[in-house]
Amino acid sequence: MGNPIVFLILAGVAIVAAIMMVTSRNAVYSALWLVLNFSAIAIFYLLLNAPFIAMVQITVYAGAIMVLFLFVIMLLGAEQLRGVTAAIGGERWQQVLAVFSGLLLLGTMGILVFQGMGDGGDTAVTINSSPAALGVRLFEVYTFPFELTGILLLAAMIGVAIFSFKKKKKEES
Amino acid sequence: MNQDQLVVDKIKAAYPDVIEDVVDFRGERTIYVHTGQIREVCQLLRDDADLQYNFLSDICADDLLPDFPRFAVNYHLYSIPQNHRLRLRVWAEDPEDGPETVGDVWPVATWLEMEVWDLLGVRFKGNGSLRRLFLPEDWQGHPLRKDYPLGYEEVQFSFNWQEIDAKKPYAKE
Amino acid sequence: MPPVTIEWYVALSVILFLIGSMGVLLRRNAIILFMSIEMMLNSANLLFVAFARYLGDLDGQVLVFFVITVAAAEVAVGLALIVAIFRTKHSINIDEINLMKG
Amino acid sequence: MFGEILRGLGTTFKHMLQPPVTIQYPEIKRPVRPRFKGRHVLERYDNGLERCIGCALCAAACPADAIFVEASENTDEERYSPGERYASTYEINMLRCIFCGYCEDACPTQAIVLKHNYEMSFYDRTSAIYTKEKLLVDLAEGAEPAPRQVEPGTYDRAIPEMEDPV
Amino acid sequence: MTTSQIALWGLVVGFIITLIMVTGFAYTTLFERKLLARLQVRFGPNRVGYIPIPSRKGKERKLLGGFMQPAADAVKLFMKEDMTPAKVDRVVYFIAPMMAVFTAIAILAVIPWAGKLPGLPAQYEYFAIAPGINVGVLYVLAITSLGVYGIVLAGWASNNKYAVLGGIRATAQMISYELAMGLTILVPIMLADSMDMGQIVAGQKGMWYIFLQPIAAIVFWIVIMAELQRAPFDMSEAEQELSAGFSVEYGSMRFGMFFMAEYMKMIIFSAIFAVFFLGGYRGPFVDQFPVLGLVYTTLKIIFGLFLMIWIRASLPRLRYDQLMAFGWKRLLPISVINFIVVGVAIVLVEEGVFDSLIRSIQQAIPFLG
Amino acid sequence: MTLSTDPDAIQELTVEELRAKFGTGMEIAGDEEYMLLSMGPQHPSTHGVLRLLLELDGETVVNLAPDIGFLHTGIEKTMESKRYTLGLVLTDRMDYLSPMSNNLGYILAVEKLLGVEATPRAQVIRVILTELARVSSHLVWLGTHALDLAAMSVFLYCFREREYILDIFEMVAGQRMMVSYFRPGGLWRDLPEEFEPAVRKFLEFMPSRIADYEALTKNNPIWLDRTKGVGVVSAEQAVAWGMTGPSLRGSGVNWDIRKAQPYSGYEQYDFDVPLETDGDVYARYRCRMEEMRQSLRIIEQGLDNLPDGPVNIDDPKIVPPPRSELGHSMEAVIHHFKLWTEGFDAPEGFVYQSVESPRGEFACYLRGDGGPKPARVHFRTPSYVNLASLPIMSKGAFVADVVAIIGSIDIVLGEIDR
Repeated sequence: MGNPIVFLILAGVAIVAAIMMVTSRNAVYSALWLVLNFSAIAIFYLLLNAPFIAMVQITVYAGAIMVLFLFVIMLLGAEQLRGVTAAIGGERWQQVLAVFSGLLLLGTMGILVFQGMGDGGDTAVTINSSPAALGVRLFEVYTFPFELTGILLLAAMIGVAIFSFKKKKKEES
Repeated sequence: MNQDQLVVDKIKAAYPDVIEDVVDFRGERTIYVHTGQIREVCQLLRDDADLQYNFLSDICADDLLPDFPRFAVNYHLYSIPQNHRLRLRVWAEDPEDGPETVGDVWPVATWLEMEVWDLLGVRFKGNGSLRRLFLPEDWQGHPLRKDYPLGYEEVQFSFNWQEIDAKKPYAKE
Repeated sequence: MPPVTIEWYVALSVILFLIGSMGVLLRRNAIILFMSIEMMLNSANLLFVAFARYLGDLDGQVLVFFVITVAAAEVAVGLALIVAIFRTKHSINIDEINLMKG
Repeated sequence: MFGEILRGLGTTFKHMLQPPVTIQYPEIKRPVRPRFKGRHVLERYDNGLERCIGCALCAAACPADAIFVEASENTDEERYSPGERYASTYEINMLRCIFCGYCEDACPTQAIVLKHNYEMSFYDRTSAIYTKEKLLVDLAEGAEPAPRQVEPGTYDRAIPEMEDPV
Repeated sequence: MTTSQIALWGLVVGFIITLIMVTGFAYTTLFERKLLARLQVRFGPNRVGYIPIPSRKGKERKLLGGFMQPAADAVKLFMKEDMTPAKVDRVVYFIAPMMAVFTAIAILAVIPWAGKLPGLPAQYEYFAIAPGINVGVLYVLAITSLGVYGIVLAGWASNNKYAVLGGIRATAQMISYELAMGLTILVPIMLADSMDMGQIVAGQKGMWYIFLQPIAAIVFWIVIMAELQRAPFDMSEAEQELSAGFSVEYGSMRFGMFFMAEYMKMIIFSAIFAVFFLGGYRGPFVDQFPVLGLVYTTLKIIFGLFLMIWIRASLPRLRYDQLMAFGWKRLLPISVINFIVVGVAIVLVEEGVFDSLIRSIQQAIPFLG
Repeated sequence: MTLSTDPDAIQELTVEELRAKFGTGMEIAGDEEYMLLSMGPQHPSTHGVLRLLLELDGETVVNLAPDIGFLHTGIEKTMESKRYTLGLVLTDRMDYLSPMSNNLGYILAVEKLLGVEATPRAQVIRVILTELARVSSHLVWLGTHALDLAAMSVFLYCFREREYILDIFEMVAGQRMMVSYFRPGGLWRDLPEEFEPAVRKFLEFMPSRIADYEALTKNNPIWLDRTKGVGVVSAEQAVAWGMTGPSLRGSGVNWDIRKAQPYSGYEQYDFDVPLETDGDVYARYRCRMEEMRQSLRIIEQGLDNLPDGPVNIDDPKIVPPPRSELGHSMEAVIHHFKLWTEGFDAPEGFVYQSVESPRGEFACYLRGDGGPKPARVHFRTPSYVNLASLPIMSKGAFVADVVAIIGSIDIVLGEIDR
């Protein structure tokens, strides 16, 4: 499932980018770090023999969603929160809860990983993950969920449209 | 009846004492109007069905320095339906206490009065937007007045080159 | 160097999820908060793809495809909400926009 | 809709086939019209005498005050121009000149004339002062230079017979 | 071939093609300036580097006038002071031009330049940096969608209102036109039944897709112009409105990099258009002499560039909202309908409905190779 | 208002201060949501040194305030210290795109003040040249307007034809732009021989060139999108805000001074005044394009009916004597010297003379005090007044539209600032 050195480098990039994303004061920087994180994950997908998903990841996440984020940040001029509370912090109990649940998750993971470490080896099976195969699977097995996603997208689109229409009406009146 | 006479008659009918003088020169009629009532007269000239001076061509002021009253403001009116030009002239004894603005008769007057104030310093009563238009906002005085000190750029020739060059405010290297 | 096994991916995925959840809990900027959620979704995606490879089954990739679609819809609506809220409240601090009045 | 866009494209394409209209300036110069008002010169008579009589009408007519004339008396021993006086100093400040041609109109002897040279750039401001030496045209072939000694009474008339300019 | 050999091949070929591309970019600027000048009855740059030819009129700078102009431009850009305005966001300000150039170069990987050239490794079907990628088209889409970052970040980092406006415009524009782009790209994909760029070219043997699908070709061309931010869609830099838009605070070679990205993308997208609709490297006798493929690709790229410049010289710019309306209300429906029609038509063809028609067309234009 | 002290000052002003500064009629509403954008004075499409302060909601203009004065040269004041003839050269420099119209307005005012009228030949020549200047000015307008909308080829094609007109001006007056050709009482000199063939040739090729421009603009869908319904100003608004020229006629008010109050014998010419009713950018565009054709008609009629005779009136007190008389007539010499040193005295009184410049009503208010220099000169320049209605036209438009609107009212900053 990939070369360990490549894995470690990419994992390092992904983790550092993730941490920087969460801790950056400037929202634009956050977005950029997240783009880096997504790109690293896209390369993981390539390593995992999922080129189609990798390309979709870059196109949709890096190319559309993050650009949308940047767009909104610039539109609102909301790079940084003004006044009131600090960028990082929140209330005391939130911090405690966050750290506690983080440790819990980390512990679980540690147990899992150390238990399983070494028995599997590279057991991965080579699969035909060409876009065609994926498409066949998508449309033959998952036709109904696919349609459902379509409806979800439609609903989202209508919702967004209503938001923007409301604003216009308010301006007119 | 000719238009020139009609105007005078109409004004006289509405405001008997407002006309101070009527002068014809080179085929142009000038009606000297009492300073305090210029706005009413303008309103009448614009609204009267037989006159319809709907177009304010220009406002300009004269500085007749040795004479008194020192300032005169000309309103060049034009009636598009009647195809007739007319000049109203009012005296302004004190430039700070000038005629009333005609900005609500012809909106463009606000803009034209701004120029008059900027260059000649005749303040129009009720015009709230009198500001420095052509000149820097910290400019002192009103340059089109006759008592405004004139400068003169001494022309350089070979005999006085050195002398003038020494006085020039060249940028320091 | 031991070969890369599925556990490595599980570990990476958990760490990313963790960082994302930290971001959600700790940050006050609605947009960054939102981005953290996206990252949590992504860590799940990574796991899906890894297991798809591990099990030799395409279903994992199909699911990722769905997740990405849903995420796109979610982002569109969410950002529209943020913009709408910003226009009335002039803030994207979640502590300041928690009131139910407009 | 597409038809109109294609028409526009066709128009530009048509122009691509036409020869360029720009002039490759330093190599090829556009000929100026006869009335062109370019750099001034101070003319001479055919016999080499200066036309300028130092009347300073040009300086009076100049809207930009760019001309400075200082007149001195001619003598028959040292004659520069016909008539009583000549310009001992004649300077034009080219930084101020607007090339309106009023000086040429005002000159009663057609001494100052705006000729066709328009390449007058200079590097420093002092070169913009055109002195009489710079302005005065070169002597014609075989003409005597001024000043010169002449018989008294030969050149009394300051203003010559002239033709109307075209 | 092992993985490392593939990587080495990619590196070497990629390096060479990138070098060619950088030179090509420089000469594209010259081509644009010259052609624009000729369309506007001017000469264009003809001072730097010319061969004086004596003619009847005297010295005329006729031959190769200005062929060293790109070098002069480059020298000028490099010699200029590399300044950073005071209140910019320095990191992002530095990254933005790099992002722009990176995305421009990255697309090069999957473009097929020629057929099976002599000396090509045995398993490569065509000449490209990374041939045989089964998601080649998706790769193009993915990298294209990253292209907007250069502009957006430049706009934001410059701390200039014009730049921000340019950046915001670019974002909205790119996102909107990517939809239509994706939908139109599906047409050649469906026709060729593959996402591999080489397969798409191979599928056009005997029939370029532009003749099968002129609507898709036109829509795709318009979308390309929008993606490239070329006139009449150059919203983000809109000289007359935003002075220079996103690049207003950039100077020297940093500006040059944006310039480079734009012109390289022009070349690349011309190539992509050729691949999708003009038969890529295909042309007469290309099967016998694969080297001809390079020539055909070049010719088709030049044709694309010519079209872009010609359009730029002729059309006014759209307004921002009209551009968005055009993308969403015209191009998107057209491409959706077209895409559905093509889908239905392909099924019908597979059923054998149009066989005779296609054969007669193929006979009518055999020269397309 | 020009900010002389600190270039950053405008950024630091509070909204209240801005409102105070930009006053009524063009006030900045001042909401924190809006973005203040300073456009110009160095901006590619503000046609010189106009500065606009825009208040934007996204890209929509909420408010707009023009800021002028960057090119103020004090021409009105300078002219008070110049003799009537010498002041003429300053009028060239106001509307530098059609100096002939400015010259004509000023010269007609001087002649009116003096109570003289030019000879028939001079009048016809004046009309021909003024109309040529109108065409050349409209060519610059079309070129820059098209360039504002990024149709860049039109710009260069227009300038090619303008070059031809400027060449005619050089042929006539010796200068391409600052012509100063009209003089009190007539003209500088009579027309040269090659004038008529050159103009005839121009009349011949110009219609096809106008067709070329229209091929690139008139029905182009993008052009229509950009111009139709943009910057609409109704007839009432246009009159109330003092708009003149093609900008006024685009709103459907039929007022052309050449028709309404003819000067220089315009009543003898047969031409139409193009009229559009939409009042948008496109209507103004149509008006000007048609005006070019009408100008060509006027020029042709002028050439056909060019009377013979002197170009200057026979009054040695106003017009310098011909050069050929100087050599033998002492009287001529005296007049010549007197005119060029002292000028002529104009009577006491004031006149107001309007002419139809390419941009609208150009008028000159001239007050003489009996001496050789005017006591007061005032120019009513069309660009200055037309600019006043820019805020009402631009409200609700996009930034890109503002550029189109500025182009459509065809302002010349030299004329606005004077």
